[in-house]
Amino acid sequence: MTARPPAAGTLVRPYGDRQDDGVLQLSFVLPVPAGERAREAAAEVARKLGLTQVLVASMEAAAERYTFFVVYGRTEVAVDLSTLQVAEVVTRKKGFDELNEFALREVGRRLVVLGACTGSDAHAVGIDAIMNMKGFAGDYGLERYPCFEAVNLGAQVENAALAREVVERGADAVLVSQVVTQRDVHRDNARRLVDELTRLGRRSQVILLLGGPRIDHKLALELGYDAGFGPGTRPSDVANYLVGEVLRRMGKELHG
Amino acid sequence: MTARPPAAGTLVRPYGDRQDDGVLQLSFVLPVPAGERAREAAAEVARKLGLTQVLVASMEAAAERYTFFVVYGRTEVAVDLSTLQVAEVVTRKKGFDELNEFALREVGRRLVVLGACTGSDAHAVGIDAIMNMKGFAGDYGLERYPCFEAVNLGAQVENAALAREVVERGADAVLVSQVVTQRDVHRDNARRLVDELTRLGRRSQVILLLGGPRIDHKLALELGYDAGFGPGTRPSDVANYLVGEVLRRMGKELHG
Amino acid sequence: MLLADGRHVPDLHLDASEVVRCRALADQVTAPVLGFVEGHTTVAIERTVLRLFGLHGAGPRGVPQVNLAVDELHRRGLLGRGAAWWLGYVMRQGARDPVAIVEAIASLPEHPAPLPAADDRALREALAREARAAVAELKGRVAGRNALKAELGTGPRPHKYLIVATGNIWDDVEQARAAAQAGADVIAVIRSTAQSLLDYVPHGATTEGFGGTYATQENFRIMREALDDESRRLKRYLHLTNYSSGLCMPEIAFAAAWERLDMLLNDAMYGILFRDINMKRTLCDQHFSRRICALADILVNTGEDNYITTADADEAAHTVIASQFVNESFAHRAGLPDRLLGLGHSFEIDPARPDTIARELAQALLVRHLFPDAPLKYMPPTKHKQGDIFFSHGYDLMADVVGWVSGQGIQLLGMMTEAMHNPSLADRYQALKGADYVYRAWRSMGSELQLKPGGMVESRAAATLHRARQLLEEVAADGLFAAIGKARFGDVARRETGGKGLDGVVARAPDYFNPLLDEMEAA
Amino acid sequence: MLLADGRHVPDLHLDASEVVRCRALADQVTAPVLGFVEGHTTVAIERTVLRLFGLHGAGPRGVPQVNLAVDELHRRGLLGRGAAWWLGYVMRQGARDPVAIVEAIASLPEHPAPLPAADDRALREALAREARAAVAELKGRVAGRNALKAELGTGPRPHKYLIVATGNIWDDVEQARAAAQAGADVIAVIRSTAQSLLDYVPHGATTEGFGGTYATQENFRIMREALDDESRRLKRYLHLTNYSSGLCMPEIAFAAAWERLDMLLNDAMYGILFRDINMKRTLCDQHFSRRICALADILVNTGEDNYITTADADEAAHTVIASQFVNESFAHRAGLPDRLLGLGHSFEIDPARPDTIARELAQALLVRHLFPDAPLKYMPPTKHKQGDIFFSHGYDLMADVVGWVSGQGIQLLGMMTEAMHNPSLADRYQALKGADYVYRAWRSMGSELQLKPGGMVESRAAATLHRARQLLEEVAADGLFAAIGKARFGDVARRETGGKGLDGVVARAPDYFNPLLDEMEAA
Ligand code: B12
Ligand code: B12
Ligand SMILES: Cc1ncc(COP(=O)(O)O)c(C=O)c1O
Ligand SMILES: Cc1ncc(COP(=O)(O)O)c(C=O)c1O
Repeated sequence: MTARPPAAGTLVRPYGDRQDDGVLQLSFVLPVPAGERAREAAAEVARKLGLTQVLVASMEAAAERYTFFVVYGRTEVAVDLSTLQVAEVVTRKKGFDELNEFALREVGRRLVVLGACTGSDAHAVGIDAIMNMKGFAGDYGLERYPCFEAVNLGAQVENAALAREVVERGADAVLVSQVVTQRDVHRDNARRLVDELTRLGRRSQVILLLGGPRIDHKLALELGYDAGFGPGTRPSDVANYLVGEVLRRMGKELHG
Repeated sequence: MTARPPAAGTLVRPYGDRQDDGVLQLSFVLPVPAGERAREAAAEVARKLGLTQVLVASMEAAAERYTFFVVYGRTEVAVDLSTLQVAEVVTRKKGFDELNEFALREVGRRLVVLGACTGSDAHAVGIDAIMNMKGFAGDYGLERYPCFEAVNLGAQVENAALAREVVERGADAVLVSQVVTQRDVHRDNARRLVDELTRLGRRSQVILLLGGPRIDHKLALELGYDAGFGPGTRPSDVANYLVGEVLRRMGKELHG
Repeated sequence: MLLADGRHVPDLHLDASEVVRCRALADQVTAPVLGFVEGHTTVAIERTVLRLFGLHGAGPRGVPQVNLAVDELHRRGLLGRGAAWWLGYVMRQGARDPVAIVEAIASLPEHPAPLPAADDRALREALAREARAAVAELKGRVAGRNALKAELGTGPRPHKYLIVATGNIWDDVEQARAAAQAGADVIAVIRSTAQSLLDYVPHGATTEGFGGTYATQENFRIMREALDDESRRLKRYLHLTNYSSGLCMPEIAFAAAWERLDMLLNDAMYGILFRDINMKRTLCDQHFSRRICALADILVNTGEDNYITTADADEAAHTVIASQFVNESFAHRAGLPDRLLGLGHSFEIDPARPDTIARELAQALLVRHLFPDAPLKYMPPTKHKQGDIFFSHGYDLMADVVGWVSGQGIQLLGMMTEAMHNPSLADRYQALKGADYVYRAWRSMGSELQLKPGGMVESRAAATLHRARQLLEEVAADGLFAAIGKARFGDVARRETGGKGLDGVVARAPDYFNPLLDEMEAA
Repeated sequence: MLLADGRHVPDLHLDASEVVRCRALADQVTAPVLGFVEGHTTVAIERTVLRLFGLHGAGPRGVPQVNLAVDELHRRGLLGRGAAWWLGYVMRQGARDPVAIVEAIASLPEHPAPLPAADDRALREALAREARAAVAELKGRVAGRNALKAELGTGPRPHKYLIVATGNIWDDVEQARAAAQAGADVIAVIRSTAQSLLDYVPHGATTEGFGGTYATQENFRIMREALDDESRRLKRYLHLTNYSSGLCMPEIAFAAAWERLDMLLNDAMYGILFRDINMKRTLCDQHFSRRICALADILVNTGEDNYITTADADEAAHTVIASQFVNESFAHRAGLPDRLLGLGHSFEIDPARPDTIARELAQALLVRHLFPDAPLKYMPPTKHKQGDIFFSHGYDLMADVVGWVSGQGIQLLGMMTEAMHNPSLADRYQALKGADYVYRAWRSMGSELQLKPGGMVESRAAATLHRARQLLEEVAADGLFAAIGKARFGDVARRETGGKGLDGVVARAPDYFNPLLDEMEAA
């Protein structure tokens, strides 16, 4: 992970086989039958995207009225790394025993953590990977941590019901998983929990985490969560974040 | 092939799974180490190309300082099919026997056709496929046509030498193959033959064909040739074109 | 091993006695369940019966008439006699058209007056006659489909199965035609997210689904019509499939039968495990729905592939096999012949591990050898798919290789964008082109390759079979309900009294009347 | 079949007598050629000898000193005595540094005065001593390389061979490091288009090549230095290879030896067939260059894969085998042991045809069985690659499967953009990731799979071997020169007196002197 922010004015451009050659590969379908006109239309799409040296590498009749293209071209586009807004969840981590000991000592009690995959989303594997004993990729799940009282509510959990559980169990943190994202169903659904908790006057007392394969920290913040976790997250990432954040809110520090 | 030109104002846009959704797939490398900043830079490249709903589907460390990305996004770009300049070589064809008979009768002699892969280009397979007896994909090569006196000069033929052969043999047509295109070596090389023939005062008496996997009709015209042939060309395409063009120049027609 | 379609696959040497034992155990597992099923009905079954009698419409706010009627009966505790009986009852009272019938049922008193025995007999006879006529019509439609299939012929095995899932039936049609033009043999229209949890079947043509398109009778009709047309144009019969699992399993099966679908996702346990539907409910519904499939010559696809999207494919390989024996037994009990048994399995072992081809091949060949006359539905990798579409595409092609060499009957083609979004047109095109290349390139390898006797593949297959038998012993001893309670399948535990839809299960009264069931049981 | 590196590959049952006969025939083919070779030298060989004595620089307009010197000798008809002799001659006249030597040679009269016998003997002894010292230094450098290799170890077999071809040595270095970081074992720097037709080796670091980077000694040095560094960082020895075929075969081999390259593209017939270099010229040059490779422990890669980019891979399969026997025989005659014989072959059968895997496997296993101790260089598909990179990637992976299962030693990884441009960084990354997946997934399949006795694979292999023998019979009868004249290899016909470079072939005079050759022949 990029530790230090890059120097101002550090421009990067796509790299094909030379610095700054700007090479990009595209593929797409056009709803036209294959032929010379279709090929030219594909090249024109690429040119309209600002590409030069456009090569229509492949034109294939994907169906009678649809044509699949592979196109290469070069772009002038450059990105100044120093100007990018990168919200990154800190990843310096303590080991399992160390973290548990430290948390129990500094917090003085077990943290109550609820997990659920909410709304109509039935994809439990991701939240299970984070919560369940077994964990993920050889990394124990939160249930195994002595410093957490972790409860996995499973999938298809209604937001209202989840908000009630938060109150009843006095949860310190809630882990929400969202996997189905078609037509942005995850956005609406994720916001709904924030609304419910706000309505119950609980939002500020609880750490809200959002996770899933198409979630990132930035999106989570945008939807009113405290942090977001994407594909390949390990339970220990989450455990470290949680303990750190609780301590932070107590005015303490995880890495002293 | 698109027979009729499309109606004016026929806009097409990339099709993912709905008409006009504008879905595009991109892949490229950025010369930065993988990490959240790199991911954001990739998304920014896509946004700068005008894409919306940008999804960085994959970020992979291709090397310590290079990261490979797969990105999906949507473009607003649309192409008006009716405005495209499509130069297409006519493809209505006669059968082998019919063409030979017709050509011999109407022209009254065998046409002299030279073929070569020119300059430093050593890729003979393409020109062989068009010229040699055996042909390509079950389609006989020009050597087999009674109406042609076809001579394949092979690969790495110097342009000056080729121009001399044209004069000596009184060629009706020259078939030039160009396969290596790195740094546009094919363009310079293809133009050189035109210059040589012009210098010898022969350009207008001979039909010049350019072919190769990255050649199209448009490019051939641009480089001063009479027609261009791309990947998958069959000898019979070329044979029909040649006879048709000779007749045209004689004021006759292939398809009466 | 020589398959019925003429292909050869490498021989696996299995312990035949273990196979026999597995089948016996599976029958032991399903017998008590069948006992339960035969004593009960469900709101979904009863709705299906009413549909047979023409209650197709929807009332105000789109609620189907069959739901209005069955809910009224259920509220009054009348369902145990069978909705058909009450249909006859209100019809005798003069209700004729669907609207009037629903109204009449809604106006029934808590304790309707009983019918004299002769009237009861006449009622039953009249409805039985009508049911027979409706079933005959249904069979006529199915015969029409089969005639078209015979006329045009189908693509070679494995049939390439492609998914459309735009949410909009008209877009689905467009994509299905495109897929067919590119070589698809089977079009599967995926349902909208969580439709399986709806206790009714939506009505009419729909254009707004999430992650799929609602399964409605009208959508079925529209798609089948388009595919009939496309089949004729392409001179190759195109199969259509959809999903029946869920709270409306029998109703969807009936709609599918009527609209001449060719296959259905129809698993005895999927709803329980993956949709948290009550087990009693699902087990009753699956039986009835499968009888419909048997009647309408619909090939059922089971969902064992799902187990290994939740559980680890390596460790849970034997649960797939055990479940297939159970599904087979249930299917036989519902009258389905082997040729309609598209048992599901898949290529899902984590590609980060070594020797995955040996293990996938062991599993695929094991299933092939255990169920020699079943067409088998083979699924591509999904769980370990990556956003890196190039890797993902190559990974799919390896599944195509294993599927081909092991002689699968129906092969779902993997989508390189599986980890991102519902398939797009480009994804399907690439999948078809890739699979065609693989089948062509590996054409004779099924007969050419042999496995080292006692080698990795054979021993893995033997071990998996052995563990499947052990699991079946346990399930047979504990009973299926208890076994599911212990998360024996797909790593998911469900309680007998938990899940959705238990309140829709009703004990059949001694005078229970279901003329559709009678017809099907007589067949 | 158990390979030396511990891998197993499926057994092929071949007719052993046919194999023995092929080897005997190949020796019959090469014997007369060796006769010719031993009676001749070439300008390139003589330039190489001068390089051994330190003539490394370039004169005005970049012409290498060795070219200036040898051309002068050749013009005067003096080359038959060997350039080394004339070097000694002008040095005895006082020329010391390279510039002076070249000038002195250029100033030689048409008929230089002969030397007294004692002086002649002294001259030869002095130069032999110097040659021995230079060869010792060379061997020291090679030993250093081998020590590093032993210290760090190499990646497992097959070694993944990746190409860089930017045209600019500094970009090549960047890409080579990136490829190594992604898992490459061998970096091949491709030469600029048509360098093989240059009758001199360009000088210094270069940044302007077409479709590749000029092969120069300085470029070799730069790249090997970078790879040494990267090897240490990655704790895995990275191999470097380049191309020696062409008009400067021995010179490039010498530069490569000096700069510690690990492999070289070095084929006995490639230049003749694919670059239209005169056959006498190439056959002399290849022998001398291979002696250098033997001296410097350089693995040679032959170019039979090229045959089936021109001829049809299906029909010409036997020409590959026949040529390999010829290449093997030539290599043995030049002192190369089997472990340095990277015979080339490839996966090139048109993927539009059926059963390509059976035939590719037959070919790959045949080569594996015929040359059990040779590392073998297996090439991916190139000719039938498509602009459709998704298809192209999957097609490459099938080559990876066949390469793996058939136990190849060095595997070139296919590039999905093969039909378009020189490989980019992304292409190499995907190729490596895909190959790693294939090797992992198919790990034990080489030992697990067996071929049906007398099945498609075995019969195809037997038929190919048989046709190779028939071809060798014909070539042995006609002689190699005549056989090439009849387009027996790669569908290309060349005349004995045609092609480039024939005027650089010179009969050795009776007093021919070549201390480098003496050293190598003594080894
Ligand atoms: C397994 C699976 C299923 C299983 C689910 C079983 C189960 N019990 O979970 C079954 C077969 C039931 C299923 C059904 C459906 N699925 Co599904 N499914 C998948 C699949 C193959 C794998 C998902 C998975 O388990 N990944 C493995 C886990 C470990 O990864 P993960 O979820 O990313 O979790 C990691 C991180 O994201 C993170 N994380 C996740 N959540 C959280 C939460 C917190 C707080 C934190 C900190 C971290 C975190 O940590 C985890 C470990 O690193 C994906 C395709 C794919 N390969 O991604 C499709 C996929 C997700 N499914 C999809 C769809 C559409 C469906 C259906 C709607 C299809 C249908 N119409 O029938 C149904 C209905 C599901 C529903 N109602 O939600 C689509 C979603 C498309 C989209 N973008 O909206 C996908 C992408 C497939 C596709 N290409 O179409 N599915
Ligand atoms: C075979 C091959 C070779 C063989 C050539 C053997 C021979 N005798 O021809 C060998 C191994 C010798 C070779 C060498 C090199 N090659 Co090469 N080679 C290829 C390869 C694999 C196939 C080309 C081929 O034969 N295609 C089959 C024929 C039938 O197709 P075609 O040429 O497109 O021809 C058809 C049409 O285009 C058309 N056509 C072609 N010409 C003409 C002419 C006319 C008048 C008409 C009407 C039609 C027509 O009709 C044909 C039939 O349909 C391609 C990669 C690929 N898959 O495309 C690389 C490729 C062309 N080679 C390449 C390179 C760089 C080289 C080298 C320079 C590498 C090096 N540095 O050593 C060398 C040097 C060659 C040189 N000096 O020119 C690059 C070119 C990159 C670029 N865009 O510039 C490619 C694309 C590979 C790559 N990705 O790097 N190569
Ligand atoms: C047997 C079976 N039924 C149903 C489904 C999908 O049903 P739902 O609509 O509940 O997502 C699947 C999913 O793959 C399945 O395998
Ligand atoms: C044996 C051999 N030598 C040389 C080359 C390339 O040489 P050139 O520089 O002539 O293109 C090849 C090409 O693949 C080859 O196989």
